[in-house]
Amino acid sequence: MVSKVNMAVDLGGIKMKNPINTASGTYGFGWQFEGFYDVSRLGAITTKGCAAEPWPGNPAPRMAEVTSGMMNSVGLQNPGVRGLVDSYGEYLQQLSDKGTQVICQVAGHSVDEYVRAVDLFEELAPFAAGLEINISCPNIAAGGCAMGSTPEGAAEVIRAVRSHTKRPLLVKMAPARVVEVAQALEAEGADALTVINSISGMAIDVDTRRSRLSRPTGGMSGPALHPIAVRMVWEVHNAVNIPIVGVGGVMTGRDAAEFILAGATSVSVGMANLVDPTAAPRILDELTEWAESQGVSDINELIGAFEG
Amino acid sequence: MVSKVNMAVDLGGIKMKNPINTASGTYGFGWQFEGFYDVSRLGAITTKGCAAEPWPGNPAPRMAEVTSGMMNSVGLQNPGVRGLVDSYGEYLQQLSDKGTQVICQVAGHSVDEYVRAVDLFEELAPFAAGLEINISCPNIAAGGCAMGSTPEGAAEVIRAVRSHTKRPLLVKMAPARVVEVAQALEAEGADALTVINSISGMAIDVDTRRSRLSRPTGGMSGPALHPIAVRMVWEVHNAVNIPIVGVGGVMTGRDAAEFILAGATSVSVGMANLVDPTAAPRILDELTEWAESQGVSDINELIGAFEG
Amino acid sequence: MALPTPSPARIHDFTVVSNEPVAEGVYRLTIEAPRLAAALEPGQFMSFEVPGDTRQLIRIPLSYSSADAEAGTVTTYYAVVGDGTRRLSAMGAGSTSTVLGPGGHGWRMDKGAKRVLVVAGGIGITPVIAAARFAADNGAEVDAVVGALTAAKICGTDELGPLCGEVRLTTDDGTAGTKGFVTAEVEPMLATGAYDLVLTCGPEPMMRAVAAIAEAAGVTCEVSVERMMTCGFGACNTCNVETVYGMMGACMAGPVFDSKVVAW
Amino acid sequence: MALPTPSPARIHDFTVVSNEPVAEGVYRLTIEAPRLAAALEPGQFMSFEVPGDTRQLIRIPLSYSSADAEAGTVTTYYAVVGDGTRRLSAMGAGSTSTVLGPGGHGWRMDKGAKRVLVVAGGIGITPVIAAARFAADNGAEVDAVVGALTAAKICGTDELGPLCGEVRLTTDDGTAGTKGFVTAEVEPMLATGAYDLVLTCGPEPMMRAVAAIAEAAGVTCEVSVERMMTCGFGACNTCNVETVYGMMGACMAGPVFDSKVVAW
Ligand SMILES: Cc1cc2nc3c(=O)[nH]c(=O)nc-3n(C[C@H](O)[C@H](O)[C@H](O)COP(=O)(O)OP(=O)(O)OC[C@H]3O[C@@H](n4cnc5c(N)ncnc54)[C@H](O)[C@@H]3O)c2cc1C
Ligand SMILES: Cc1cc2nc3c(=O)[nH]c(=O)nc-3n(C[C@H](O)[C@H](O)[C@H](O)COP(=O)(O)OP(=O)(O)OC[C@H]3O[C@@H](n4cnc5c(N)ncnc54)[C@H](O)[C@@H]3O)c2cc1C
Ligand SMILES: Cc1cc2nc3c(=O)[nH]c(=O)nc-3n(C[C@H](O)[C@H](O)[C@H](O)COP(=O)(O)O)c2cc1C
Ligand SMILES: Cc1cc2nc3c(=O)[nH]c(=O)nc-3n(C[C@H](O)[C@H](O)[C@H](O)COP(=O)(O)O)c2cc1C
Ligand code: FES
Ligand code: FES
Repeated sequence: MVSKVNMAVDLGGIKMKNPINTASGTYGFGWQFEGFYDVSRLGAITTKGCAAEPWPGNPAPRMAEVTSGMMNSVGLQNPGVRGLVDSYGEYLQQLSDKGTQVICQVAGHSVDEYVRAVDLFEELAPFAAGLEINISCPNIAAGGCAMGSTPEGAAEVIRAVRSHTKRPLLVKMAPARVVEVAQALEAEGADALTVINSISGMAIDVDTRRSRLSRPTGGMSGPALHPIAVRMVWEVHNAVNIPIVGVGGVMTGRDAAEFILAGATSVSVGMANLVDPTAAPRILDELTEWAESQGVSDINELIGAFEG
Repeated sequence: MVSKVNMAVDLGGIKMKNPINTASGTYGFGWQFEGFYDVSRLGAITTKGCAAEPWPGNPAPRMAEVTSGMMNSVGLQNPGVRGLVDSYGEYLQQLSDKGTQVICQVAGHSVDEYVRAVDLFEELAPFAAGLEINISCPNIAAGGCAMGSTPEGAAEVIRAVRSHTKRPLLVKMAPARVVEVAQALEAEGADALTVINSISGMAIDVDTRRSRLSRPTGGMSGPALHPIAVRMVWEVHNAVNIPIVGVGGVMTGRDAAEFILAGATSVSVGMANLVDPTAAPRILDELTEWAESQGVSDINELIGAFEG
Repeated sequence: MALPTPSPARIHDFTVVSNEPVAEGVYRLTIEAPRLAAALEPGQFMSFEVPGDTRQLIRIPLSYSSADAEAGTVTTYYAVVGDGTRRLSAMGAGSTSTVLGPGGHGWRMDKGAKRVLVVAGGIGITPVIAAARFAADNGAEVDAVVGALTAAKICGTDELGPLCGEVRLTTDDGTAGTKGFVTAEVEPMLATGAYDLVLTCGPEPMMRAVAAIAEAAGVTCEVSVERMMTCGFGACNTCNVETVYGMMGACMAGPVFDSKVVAW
Repeated sequence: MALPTPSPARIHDFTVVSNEPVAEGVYRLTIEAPRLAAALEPGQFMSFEVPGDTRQLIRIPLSYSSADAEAGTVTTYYAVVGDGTRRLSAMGAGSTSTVLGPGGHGWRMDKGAKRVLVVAGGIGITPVIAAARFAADNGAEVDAVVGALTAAKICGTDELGPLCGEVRLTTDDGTAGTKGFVTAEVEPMLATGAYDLVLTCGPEPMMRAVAAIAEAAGVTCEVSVERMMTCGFGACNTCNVETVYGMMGACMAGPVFDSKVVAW
């Protein structure tokens, strides 16, 4: 499908052929979707958060279905940067060669761990078009949300990693104090902000009085949180000048369009990938159709074009 | 229905015959539901937030339906304390005489306005079993969320009103920084905390590029946010010793039971009242049935009985 | 000091009697719901629980054109404009659900009115049919102006016709009746001085224009306004109408208002 | 360094051929989905999109008992345990939806196995039937132990019986077969030394007990584990199984594992 509208966007130095990206943790390392469609149709993919060393993640059960969404407590199970590169590096390099940008997410429990993981990506992952620092996982005890929910904590991490990479640096933000945190991150030199990670929630089995996950809380994803995520993107867009990746409950091209209008340069598909493995390219087609319907020649004209 | 389980609870000095309460703004002033059932079945009702003077609220449209929920931008339209008492005081007194506690919500744009409204309730509303200070409305420019989202702002309001009433003082909390804010409120002498108000969200009509409400953002309610609200109740329960009213997306007795297990003493029914006007007594029956199924003789044994 | 009066709305089970397309994008729905049929007054509305999408919780408010207390049936015309009305249009004869009603305050209608002009724009025809019948039943002579985008979208005139002396059509594209807006007919008709009451429902700009003509002619005009409704019985304040008396709820004080009360 | 291999899962349309209760709370479902039927291997699973509640987005993973590549049909037994399976049970013949599959890694099964014992607990019977057929097709002699809470809940033995030499039943309440758990039969059967492979599916404590007996008897045991699955094709890491090699995904490395690999 050749579109009449230019769909290419620049995400803080990452040149995407279209705005569709994938939410970390809902897209594995990309290859999992090759059986369903040609992943190189997408503008970018964002890989599962990886740390300097492999992490086992949390015990089962790690998923509970909730109204119009789900909760997960995966806890950033990952093969470590070396594991990622060894097992999937070749695939990711090929994907990158086909013009789909590979954004590698970086996990850590402490500032030092983030730095070590970034150093490893620098050393081992030439295919990474950018690094996304995850300071907002609701499912790990140290690091994650605990650091990313205050401007000070968030700034500390990015200050430390910034000097270790020249690649575009994205930050995955928690759904908390987004304006203050975004401004702090911009000040520390973040190139783009990914808004938002899943929202911490709780699902209790009232018969057993226990959590439906192996931990008391989990991260909520899905269409239930879409209006909240759109609002946060708009607030961040009004507060900073760096580009934004909108994430949260995108099931259709119209959901994606809301993010674009609210100020997102790129939109990530998350939970939708898991319930409909062909969601991402469908959403791309729908978004393109919408852009065409808006009478513009370039999707960039629509970024932040919300009229109040 | 006489229950085998004692359902009476003490909400910071407000003696409720059962835990079911109604969320401010979704229950008018109670009388609106008399055509559907005998309102005096409920443990308490919480009336629409009222200010010292009447407020007109925001322009139309004030409602947009979203996935498994709704957004509103009513903006605390209210008849003022005097209007409430003049028009509905007799009804509310009768309801109180029948044993259903009347909690009056208090709105304001500034500390001074909250104080004036509290003074008016003191003077005019003998039927009020308690006052709920709303420092979390997402739909007004001054006051509301703006004050209630930081521990300092929240504390300032409660410090000011506390000395103006001896009645039980509840505070309606915003879904932001709940642990810090709750601790600040407890320190200022709040008797109970209502957790949570609607979550600010955005719904954009992507054809017109405009908000589906008359304002850019609105407050999201409904089952979509239930897991988030339960988590926040649990966090607050772990952080303070004063009782909690759980609010957010309660559609069934099992939803209410989650709040009880997470630490709520009372549970308010909100949006459910609007889509099924008979929801509140149904939820009471279902909650009672659940309590019976749990083999306890007193619902108080189940408050905070979440086992992790 | 009296106790406030709750809405007469109750939850009723209903069964679809018929649900058929009658114009482009418009369906006529007849339901069986005896107690509702007996309780509805012209200009009131009812709110449908439409099954099929559990994510969508809010009922769909619709006016009605006729209620037959004896047969226990209620008829409405509705436009398919979104997912809820699309799902409603898929409910075949025999399907069941619940409907909340009656809601709101109907046509007040001066019982002394002798000649009534009813004016409908688009799907606003629904409560206008009920208004025409109400006026005719009160012994008034009724004429009508019915406007639509295009001929294919005109509906309800078969039900309206017998209640009226004259029914004039207007379409924006001239495919039926006078080309133009309803005002093209309303203006000369009111200029004759023959009418003592105007009852109208349609898009807000249309109603505003009709009301202005009526007011200029010194004729009382009632308008049925539409707002996003959540509860439909006065509990939520989402259906606000700005009036000269301040904010009022469309679901309790309205949906019908005297045009002079509405602060357009 | 090779490229990683994606799951063979694809989205298939299916039509319900039959969907009938066969025991207390248990249904047997046969669907027509030719490409899926041709692709499934014993022990693999498929994930159903069950219509009727748009709030519930996640597919329902089910094993299968038989797949007929010629007829293009797949059969499964499922227990109605919650809202999703309740809605599935309401899908009548002719209903359509989509199913994602095949998923995961099935029974590895040593092709040299001569005498195979299959052990099913409750609804674990589904993949066990497929296992028995697989073993029989490979020329092995197969015996079975089938356990259930009570006689009324036993299902699938009509399909399993013809594949086996002997089928022993156990019920917790003694209403059919031996009173007690499957282990009451498995233990003496394995003690004979006659079996060289055990294939089992059921509640995790049961599988753990069977595996322990098999391991003590020096017999290889494969277990089909259940986890909360979201995607079913390796993208989300929600279906983790702790193994001696670290965390593995039940939907790609499993659901069938060698019992010695699982870190119970
Ligand atoms: C008192 C009253 C009487 C009405 N009578 C009729 C009638 O007789 N015939 C008819 O065709 N339509 C009538 N409407 C409008 C009808 O309610 C909407 O067209 C319908 O709700 C659209 O639902 P949807 O899900 O198909 O559309 P959506 O896609 O949900 O929305 C499309 C548009 O419909 C309107 N709408 C949606 N939800 C509501 C709601 N809860 N309350 C009010 N408006 C809403 C809005 O304008 C919205 O932009 C009436 C509305 C009111 C308030
Ligand atoms: C590989 C695999 C094969 C299975 N094969 C069968 C089978 O052949 N027959 C059969 O009856 N059941 C089988 N199950 C279990 C079946 O998936 C659940 O019973 C079903 O999902 C319940 O859905 P529900 O909506 O009715 O119940 P809910 O009320 O949603 O949940 C009830 C219970 O079902 C289980 N469950 C719910 N959702 C999932 C999910 N997404 N993934 C896994 N488990 C879930 C959980 O234990 C949960 O507590 C299998 C599960 C897996 C993982
Ligand atoms: C199973 C699962 C795993 C996730 N893992 C990660 C992760 O590793 N890193 C991260 O930043 N976000 C993770 N997320 C959050 C998503 O990237 C996304 O921010 C969130 O799900 C909201 O988007 P959605 O509603 O479209 O899914 C995960 C989400 C899910 C459902
Ligand atoms: C139409 C509407 C009006 C509301 N007005 C108020 C209000 O005046 N004061 C307040 O504290 N909360 C107000 N709320 C929020 C509710 O009290 C409640 O906190 C929120 O809706 C979440 O609960 P729910 O999901 O059960 O509706 C309002 C909510 C709705 C839907
Ligand atoms: S729709 Fe709720 S008050 Fe009118
Ligand atoms: S269910 Fe998603 S990885 Fe197994």
